[in-house]
Formats: sequence, structure tokens, C-alpha cells
Amino acid sequence: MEMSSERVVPATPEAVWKALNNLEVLSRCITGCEQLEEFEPNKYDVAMAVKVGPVNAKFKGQLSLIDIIEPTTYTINFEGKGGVAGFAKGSAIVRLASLPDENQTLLSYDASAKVGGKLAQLGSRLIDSAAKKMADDFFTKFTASFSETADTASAQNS
Amino acid sequence: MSDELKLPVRVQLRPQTLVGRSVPRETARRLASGRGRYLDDVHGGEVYHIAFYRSPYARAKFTLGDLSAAASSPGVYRIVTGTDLTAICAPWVTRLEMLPDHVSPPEYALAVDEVYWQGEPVVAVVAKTRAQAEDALDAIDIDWNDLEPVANAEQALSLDSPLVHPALKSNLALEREIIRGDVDAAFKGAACVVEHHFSFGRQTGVPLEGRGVIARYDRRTEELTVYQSHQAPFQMQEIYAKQLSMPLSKVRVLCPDVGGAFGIKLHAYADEMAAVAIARLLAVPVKYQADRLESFVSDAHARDAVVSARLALDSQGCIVGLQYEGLFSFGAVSLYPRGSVGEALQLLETCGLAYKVPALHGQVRGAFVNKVPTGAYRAVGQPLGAAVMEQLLDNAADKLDMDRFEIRRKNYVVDADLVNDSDAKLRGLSLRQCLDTIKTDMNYPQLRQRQEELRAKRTYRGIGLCTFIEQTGVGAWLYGRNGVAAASKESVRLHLSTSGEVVCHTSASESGQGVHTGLAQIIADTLGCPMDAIYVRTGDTLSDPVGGGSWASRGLALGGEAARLAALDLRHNVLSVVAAWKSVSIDELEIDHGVVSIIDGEVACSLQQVARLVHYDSTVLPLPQPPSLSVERSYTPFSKPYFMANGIQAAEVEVDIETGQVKVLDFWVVEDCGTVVNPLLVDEQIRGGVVQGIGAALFEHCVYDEAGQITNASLADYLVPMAAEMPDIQVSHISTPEQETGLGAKGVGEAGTVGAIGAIWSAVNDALRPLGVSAHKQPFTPDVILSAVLQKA
Amino acid sequence: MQTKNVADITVTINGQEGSFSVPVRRNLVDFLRHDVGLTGSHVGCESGICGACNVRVDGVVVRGCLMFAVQADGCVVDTIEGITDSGEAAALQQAFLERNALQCGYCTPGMLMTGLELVQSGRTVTRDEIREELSGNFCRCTGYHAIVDAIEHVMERCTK
Amino acid sequence: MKAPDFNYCCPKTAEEACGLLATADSDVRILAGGQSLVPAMNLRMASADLLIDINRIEAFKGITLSEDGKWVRVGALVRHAEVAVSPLIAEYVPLVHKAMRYVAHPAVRNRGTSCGSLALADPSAEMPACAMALNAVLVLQSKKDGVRCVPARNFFFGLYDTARRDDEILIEVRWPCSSQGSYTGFDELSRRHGDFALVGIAVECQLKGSRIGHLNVVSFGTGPVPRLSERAAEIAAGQPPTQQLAHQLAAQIAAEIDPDDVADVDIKQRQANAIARRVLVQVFQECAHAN
Repeated sequence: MEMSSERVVPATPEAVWKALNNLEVLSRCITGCEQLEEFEPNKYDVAMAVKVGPVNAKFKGQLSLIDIIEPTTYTINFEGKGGVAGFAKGSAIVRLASLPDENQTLLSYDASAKVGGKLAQLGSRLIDSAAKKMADDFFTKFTASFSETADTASAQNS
Repeated sequence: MSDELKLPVRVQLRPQTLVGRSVPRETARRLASGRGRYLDDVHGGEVYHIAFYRSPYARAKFTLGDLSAAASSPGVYRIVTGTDLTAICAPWVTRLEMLPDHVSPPEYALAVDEVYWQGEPVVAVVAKTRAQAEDALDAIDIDWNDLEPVANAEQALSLDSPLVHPALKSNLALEREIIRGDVDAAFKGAACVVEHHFSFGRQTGVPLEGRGVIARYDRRTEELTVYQSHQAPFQMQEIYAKQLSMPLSKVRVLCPDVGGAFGIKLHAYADEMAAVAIARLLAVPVKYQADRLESFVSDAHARDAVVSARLALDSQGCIVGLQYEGLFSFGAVSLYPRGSVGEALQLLETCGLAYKVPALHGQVRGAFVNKVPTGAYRAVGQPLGAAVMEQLLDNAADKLDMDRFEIRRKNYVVDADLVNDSDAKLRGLSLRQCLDTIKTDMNYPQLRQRQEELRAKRTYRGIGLCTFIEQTGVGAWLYGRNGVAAASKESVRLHLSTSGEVVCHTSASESGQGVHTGLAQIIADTLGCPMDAIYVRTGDTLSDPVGGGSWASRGLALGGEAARLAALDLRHNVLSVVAAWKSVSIDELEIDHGVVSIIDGEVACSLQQVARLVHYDSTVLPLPQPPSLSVERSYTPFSKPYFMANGIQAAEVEVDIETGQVKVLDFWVVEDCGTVVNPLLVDEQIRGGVVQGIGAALFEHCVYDEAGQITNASLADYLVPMAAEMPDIQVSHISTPEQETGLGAKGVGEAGTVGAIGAIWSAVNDALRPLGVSAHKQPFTPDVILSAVLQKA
Repeated sequence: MQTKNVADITVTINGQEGSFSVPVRRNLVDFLRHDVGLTGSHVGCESGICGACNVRVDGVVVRGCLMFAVQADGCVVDTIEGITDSGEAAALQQAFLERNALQCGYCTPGMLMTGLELVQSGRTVTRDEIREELSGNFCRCTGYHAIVDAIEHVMERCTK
Repeated sequence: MKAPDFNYCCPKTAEEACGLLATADSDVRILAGGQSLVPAMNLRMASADLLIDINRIEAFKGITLSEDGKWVRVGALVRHAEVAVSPLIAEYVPLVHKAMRYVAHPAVRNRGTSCGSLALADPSAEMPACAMALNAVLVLQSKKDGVRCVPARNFFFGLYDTARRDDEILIEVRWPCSSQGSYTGFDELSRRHGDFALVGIAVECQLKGSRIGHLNVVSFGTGPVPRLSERAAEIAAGQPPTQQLAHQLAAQIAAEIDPDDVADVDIKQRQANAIARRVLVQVFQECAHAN
């Protein structure tokens, strides 16, 4: 399962890069994230509760950031175990590019996901759509976090 | 000695009254009333329930973590690991003496350190309830290190492929060929050469009742009792005794009512072996019943082959050469004890067998892959052989502009050609008669005309034909000579009880085929008693005579003959008693409706009286010792390896070339299974087989991803044929009695499946023909059909 | 409101009222089979596809595996054993036997439940419609043909 | 496969149920027909700390015509089987009546509910597509906001993602009654009868004189949510309902399938085109006959 998308983030590439490396931002953008703790540089213990339609599963695993080229690209890798539900693996190459408007950044990603065990056995009809939704949700929330920041900032300024 | 003298003398029976009649299956009344007794219905004290932690990976090494949380989960009695079981149940290895190159990796009851397919059992939880056992699975901690799996045969046999299992030297599991005549020359000189490529998707049998065992070990008597939903109790008795190092006589296997089997319940599975070993290890009664989810990742899978085939013909449409090459994806081990090779070997042997093929080169290879092991499933390889040959003949008829019936008729093998001893099994086929009959049954000219008319309106119908032959009642050559401990004979023991009932114990077991009704018909006719005086029992190694069970279409072909012979013996013994008692000659006596009478019409006595005399008061008999009223007979084919049944099937389908949907409109079968003991039971069994074939051709597929994960392991996603998509199926019979037996019955259990797959291939590709495309991949899903229509690679 | 994981329920099963204490996660068919001892309803897929567990609750046929036993509190439940003893299914059962509409018999109780609901609906249906009505009941042994025959026969007789 | 343990309660009123939902601080699920939730639980693909069984809430029962005659109200406990035989549905909501044939199997229809299907929002299910085509109104109730109405076209957000909040219950769906000159059609392609649709089409066409006033075509099974084609509506508006138009619209519907949403877009488009064309041809034929 491969998916690609891009979106325009209302912030400078530097600000976006900073957010991409901000634990708190990441944890807020992962739907169902219950825990995200760095245990060594760029490696995190992660726990998340995933709910798609009638299905819910809890995953525990690791998230790591690799192939980091500051401030333009990195790859997020995720590997999680869902107990008897099986396992999930995902990875996303994230790229940032500047835009003519310097307060905007083009964020693009190529993501892929894989599941195994019971999730694979039972989820085939919708697993692709579900993975796509999760990736979309993440980057949508991530993009939205900047307008929130902007809103909060302006609110504080007024 | 001539052949004829070797055969048993045909005994002149009185006019038969039951054999050949559609006698309803009275024993089914219990099942239709909700009073069946299937494995999960067997009671008898508290049992512990087992749930397995199954591997989520196709290939991985693992380390068991802390199991204490699982062990202390509510209701849990014990957590059992592979190492725990190895001590009392050694791994087993499938070996076939005739195929020394076929070397299977060992299989463990529970995996130790490494797993080889997704779904392999790793840890067993033994708990008070199944729900509690499943609860505890969540608390099991395993550290996985996944490895690259081998996903299919092509990959397995590529040079850079990893090995499926460290015990293997090569992933190549089987390589066999048949060569006859000069094929290259035949193809070079041929007026017409056609070819086709076939992909037969991986399937499984899906008996509605899952596999399962209830096992008890009694420490006092050192006896092991196993209730199991299985087709071959004696085979399992041997296996449990061997694996657990117990005397055979201390192991008893019982099969209650079996809720469907189809070959799936013919094997020894790791999970069931683990459950039985746990009962022995812990000396507590345990139950394991596979649920649907685990059935899909543990029941034998089947088919999964790609075949390339070519046919060469002269300008008159006579076959001059046939070439085929099949590549099979087996599983991670060769299924115990019969092996995974049957599918490939039966394709090799049966492809083109119904036709005169002067030059032939057939080749099959099979490879181990990291998937569920494959094994026998209804019709084993024969449907593939039939589908390949029939599709080639259609392609040839089309190219030569010949009629499809004509090209078949012209090339059928006939007795006059069968001069070699090795061809004896093929004598007495009724191929042409079947062909003519089906042509009439289906009103072929009218179908063709309607097809033409509809094509003009861009509606694409196809008419498919599939001639088939079926190896039935397979004897000792198949497993016996391979050193597999599976009885090749079927046995019947008859006992005339003092109530006048005839108790029949037989090895010919039932999973609904109606074998027991058929046996009762035969016994009633032969002995001369009413059917309702006959009580048939089966499925208990302690009380049944040894025999194979229920596989390879053998129940009536072999069990029926054993019943006939036993009934003749019993009749003789009964008559000997009465002859002595009444001072008449045996020839002057007959038995009818349970009454012995003297030929002049005088009634001598009832069967019950005979039994009471012999068992209670033999003083009135002028015999030192009366003959036994318990007799046992067995039967296994001796003049040939099996009894060859034959027939033909036809399908009419409509292919929607916009949606890719295939609808089966009509279906016909003409079957020759020799003597038809009970048409009512035979017909619906054929139909059931047909539906499994249609299911295979259109719906059923174990879909795997490239990581060796099965992705449709539920009945929501693995599509079985349901009533709405299935057609009415018209069945006719030609009867050419089997010459080796007095009964004359051949098997019929797999016939429907053998021909149905090919009939659908033939019909679908006939429908697509005006578009100049053809389909190559089964099941014919909308995606497959539209890929063909859109000519996608 | 009180929440609980074990419940006391009262159910009228095949005409007889009984009280039981059940874990709320126990589904209806497991309850009937293992707590009540009515083993005629079978378990085939536990996910609502195969129909082997079909039973009647308050007059309508439902999947026994997709209802929790606690939900049947106060309900009238009929199983194959009940409709056999009452004679309600007798004609259909006889037709099944005469046409050999069952082999292993595992799907049969569920099939009869569905078939009986159709027969009792009083509808006039074609063979194709019978097939559609049966499409939630999986039979692996027969070719469905005999089952359709049996139901068609009884329906014809009912409408005559 | 046995469901994991959970707590259970069975409120008698909607208020009670909403109260439970509002105070729940853990994973709570509403149990209505249970035909999707229970299999997921049996398979241990779903778990819940608490199931709120709404099957005893009398107010959720019944199919009724609103007093003004504009709506047919279907309560949260109305089973598919009731909808299928309802004279009110047959008369006033013919699209839903037509779609019922495609919904699952008898025993599942006897238990599963329209509202459950809408709340679940499976992308291949029939009820969400009908709701989109007719712009039915979905009525939600919560302790916090009381009752609020959401038009179907604002309800389906994404894969299993709807406007219903976790503290809300979908208490009823209001189907708009068809008016004079309204024609509907429904068809779907599925592997077997009763299976989820590979592609499905729901159509509502309102004639204005002899021409199309408005046309709602919804495709489903082709993306995460049922898709209403705005372009098709634009093309059709004011046109006579001809076969040619049906072909043109079908091609449009097919072209709207997002290649990212499906495994093989050529195949999905071909199927959608065929189903859409067949439904539209039939609907337009009925329109033409009426004139």
C-alpha cells in the first residue's frame, strides 16, 4: 500500500521543520496517540489506540526518524505490535519545499503501510483506505496546527 | 490363469429390490431435527479449552517473553510451549517411499524458536473456557524477529531465494515427468498447435464444522481417548500412538458426526496433535475446536498452480501430441502423513488420460513456500488435469473450425486401443455415450443458436464442456506402497443379533454422503432382510474393523463390496444353520424380509430365531459347532490401482463484459459411476461437488500478499458459493458396472468437482471468444474478466 | 444506571421459561448450546455469514452468534429442537429428507430456520427468489438444488 | 473466537442512554442491531469497556409519516426487514424500498437497522448512499446539545467518519417523501447476493415538465464515502431524459472516481459506468413513459 500527497502549510520551511521535530506536535497529530516518548535521539516509544469503524486496536511500538536532511526531508518509520490483532508497519518520506510565498511551505509525503496477522487476515477490504485516512489525518492535523498556532499567537497579541 | 478367473464369481442374487432405488436417508432425520452429535456436542465431564497463539508472521524467529501474566489470567490452567511438548511428542516428517527426493522439513506440534507460515501455532493456552483462553492470548509476550518469507513457487525456485525452512537443502519439493512418444516431432509436424496458460488459485475446503479434538488420557489405565472430527480414525490412531510412544491398543479414536470434511479432515494437524499431546502431558481432558479464523490459516490449502500447456493436432482434428508443465506452490511443510504432492501428481497423471494422445510430455514441479501447507482437497489435481485438456480442445476446435463435440468424440480413448496391461484401468469407460447424452440433455443446437443471437446484441454467453475421469476407490498402490500408514481397504463386520437386527460395523465412515444408507441397501438385498433391521455403526477404532475411512470416493465402491461379501457370508452361515436344522439342502432355502423359507414356500424360521438358536440354544442343531453369525470382510481393488469412473459436464454462462460478472445459467452432468446404489443420494452429492467446482472457478481464493500474509481469512472475504449464484444442476447417469466387483459400483464423491472447474473455464472462454481474448486465471473474478477484456497484462 | 458483566436473564426457550445467570459477553448460540444444552444450533463462522446458528427470537430468525444472550432477556427463543418437537417444521423436514436436501447436516438446522420463515411468510416466490432468501445460509455439501426443491415443494403445497 | 469481556447496560429511554454516553470516560459503544459490531467483537477486532444496548428504547421504534406529510421517520430501532416491507417506505421513499433487496440476508435484515448502517457509514453500504441521494436528515441526540439535525450531505466525512460525535446517538433518519414527478433507481454490483457492493448507484430524478428538474446521482463503493455527483446534476439540469444523456452522465460518474481510492481505476470506472448507465437508462425510460 503506497500513498502520496502534498499540502501547503501556512508557515516558513524552518518553522515547519521545527514542528516536524517537536514531540508534542507529533503526538497531537497522531490520532489516538496515547504515549510518545523519546528513548534515544530520534527514537520514540509510542502507544496508540486506532479506531476505524467497528474495529479498534491498540498498538505499542517504536517510531523513528531517519535519513534526516535538515531542514528539507526525513523519513518516519513506525513499527507497532497490536497483540493478537497482529502488527503494523509504516513509513513516510516527508519533504519540505519552499514556495514563492515565503510564509508557506509545500509539504509532500510518500507513505507506505503494511499490516500482518489478524489485521491482514480480516482487514483487506478497507485496510488501504484506513491507512490512507490515517496518513491524511496526520498531515491534515499537522497543517492545521499552524493555523491554530497563528490563531493563538494573534489572540495573545491582541 | 486368465483375468476372468481372478475375478470373484458373480453370484446370482434374487431380483434386487433396494439397490438402485432412491431410498431416503432415514438416518438424516436425526440431523434434520437438531439431534446431530458433532464434536462440540460430545459431552462427558468438564474439559479444559485450548486456544492457540498463532504466528502473525510468515517467517520469523521468536523468543518467548514473560508468560506469567498469561498464566495468571482468569481461568487459565496452564500455558504450554513448543519446548514443553517436544519432550513427549517428537516432530514428525512426511516421507513417501516412492518419492525419495521429496524431503519435508519436520513439523512440531507447537513452533520452537522459528515459524514458517502465518497462522502456525506457537503457544497453547489451556483454560476453563475458550473465551478465557482467548483472553490470555492477549497477555502473551513474544519477541519477533521477522525474516524474508518465500511467497510463491516462482520465487522459491529462483536462484537468490532464501530457503523456506532451515532443514531444507532446496525449496524444490517435487519434480516429475511423463514422456511418451516423440513430442517434439509431433509438434513440428502438426497441422494445428494451440496453447493456453492457466493459473489455478489457492483454495481451501471450508467444511462448515471446523476441525477439532477432545482428548482424555487416563493415568490409571494409561489409555488415550480422542474424539475427533476426522475422515480416517485408524490413521489417527496410528499417528497418536507413534507420536506419543504409546501402544496402539491403548489409543482409541472416535469420530462422531462429521460436519463436512472434503479431504480437509484427512490430515494430521499441528494444533490437533498439540491438543492431544497436552491431554497426555497434563493428564487433563482438553477440547480444541478450530474457529473459522484459524481454519483459514491452518486447514489444508489446495490447488495453487500455474500450468502452461500445448496441444498438437493433425488437420482432421486428431491429437498428435500434448505437452504440459505445472508449477505448484505447496506450503512450508509437506502435510502429514500423505504429503502435499497429490495435487501435482494427479494433474500429471490425469491430464489427457481420457483421450488418445500418441506423444506426450507432462512435467510438474512443486515448491515449498512460507504458507499454510497444502494437501488433499476434494478431487485432488484431477480438476486441473481436466480443465487443461478441455480448454486446449476448445482452442483447437476453434482454430480448426470443428464442432466441440466432434473433436472430443474423435479423440476419446476406446477399449480397442487399450492393449497394454497398464491401460486396464481405462477399459470400460463410456465417454462417447456420456457425450451423446449430454448433448441431448442440454439441447446443444438450441443453446448455440441462442448464443449467436445474443452475441449480436452484445450479450456474451458461453457454453462449456468438460469430459472427466475420476480415480475412485483408490487401493494400496497410492499410500501403502509409499509407506504411509493409511488403510487402503474398507471393511464391514456383520453381526446377527438375538433381536434379529443386523449390526454392521464398518470402516467406511460418513460425513453425510449416505454411505450407511447405501450399505444397508446392499446388505438388505444380499442377506434378505428389511433395511430397518440393519444398524450401521462407524467411527470407532475400538469396535470397527480396520479400514481407510472416507476419502478418495471409496465408501460404496469398496465398503459396498465388502458389505456385499459379508452379507453373502452371513447368509451362507444362516442358511447352513437352517439347512442342518430342517434337514434340507442350502439350495432349497431362501431369505426374504428377514424370513427363511424353503423353496416350496414353507416358512422355516425368522432371522431372529436363527440367532437365538445359535447364541442361546444350539442343542437342537445337529451341528457340533454352528457357524458364526459374526462375519467380517474387506475389499481393496486388486486387478487395477483404482476404479475409473467417467462422465461429462456442461455449463452455460453469461459474462458481463462491462462489469466482469460471470453468471452460471445452467449446468448439466452425465456421470458413469457404475452401479448406482441410490440415485437420490448420488445426484445431490454430484451437485454438491459441482458447486464446489463452480466455487473454485468463480469465487474461492486464498489471497496472499507479498509478505506471505493471507488477506481474506474470513467467510466475509473468502467467498464460498451460496444459493443465489448457483444454478439448478441436471444429472443423468450412464451405468457401466465395475467388472472387478460383484456390486459394480465405482466411487462418485469427487466427480462433481473434477469436471465443474473445467466446464466453467471452457464456458467463460467460449463467451469471451468473439472479443478475441481469453481468461487465464482462476477464480474468474470481475477483475480477472475485465483485465482480459481490457487486455491488461 | 448499573452496568455489569454478568446478568440474570429469563428466557422462554422452546416454550419453557427459564432463568439463567450469564456472562454478558456470551452470545446467544453459545448460551443455547452450552448453558441450556440445546446443541442443535451450530457454530460455523461466529461472524454472521454462514447462518448455521440461525435461531428465532420473538418470532424472527436471527444470527445466534450476533446477539448476546443477555439481549434475549424476556424474549421467546425457538431453536431447531423446539420447532421439531412442536411439529412446526415437520413438513419441511420431511421434504428435506425426501429430496436429500442435507448431507453432513451441520447447516441444516439454520437452513430449516430460514426456510421455515420463508414458507410461513405466505409469499409466492420463484426458485430464484428462494435462492436469494437462502443466500445467507452456507451449505458446503449439497448443491443447494435439493434444498430449493424441498422448500419449493412445501411452499407450493401451502399455497394450494 | 469469543468476544472480549465488557460491561453492559440496557437503558429504557433515549435520555438515559445519552446520559450514559455523556458520563462515560472510557471506550463505550452503542449496540443497536449489532450486525457489524458483534462480528468485530467476536473476532476480537473490536473491544469496549461498556456496551449501551439501545434495543429496549421504545421511542426508537417505528416508521411514521410526519404530520406535514413531508418526511418518513425511521427510528433507530427499525430493522432492515421492517423497512423492506413498510408500505410507507414503498409509497413515499421508493429509492430506499428498491435498495433493500441488496441489503445483506434475511436473518441479518431481521436484526440490523437503517440507523445503525447510517451511523457506521460503511463505504459500500446502501443506506448511506440513499441518504446522500435524497439528502435525508439524520437526527442526533446528546445530553449536551439535545437533539440536532444533520442533512446527510453534511454527515459523511470520510472512511467510517461522520458528523456524529461519540456522545451522540443517531436516533432517527428522516427520509424526504418523494414528490410528483420524482423517479428513482438503484443497482449495485456485488460478488454475491447480499455482499458489500463493489460499485453501486443510487439515483433520484425530479422531472420538471418533460425535462429534468434536478438529478441526484450517488455512487458508492468507489471511495471512502458515497459520492454525489455535482457535475452530473449540472449536466442533466434542464435536459430531456434521453438514453444519450444517460450514457453521458454515466461516463461522467465513472470519470469522477479518484484513482487514489481504488486498486485499479480502469476496472472500477468501467463497472461504475455500466451500473450508472443501466440505472439511468431505466430511470429515464420511466420518466419518458410518464410523459
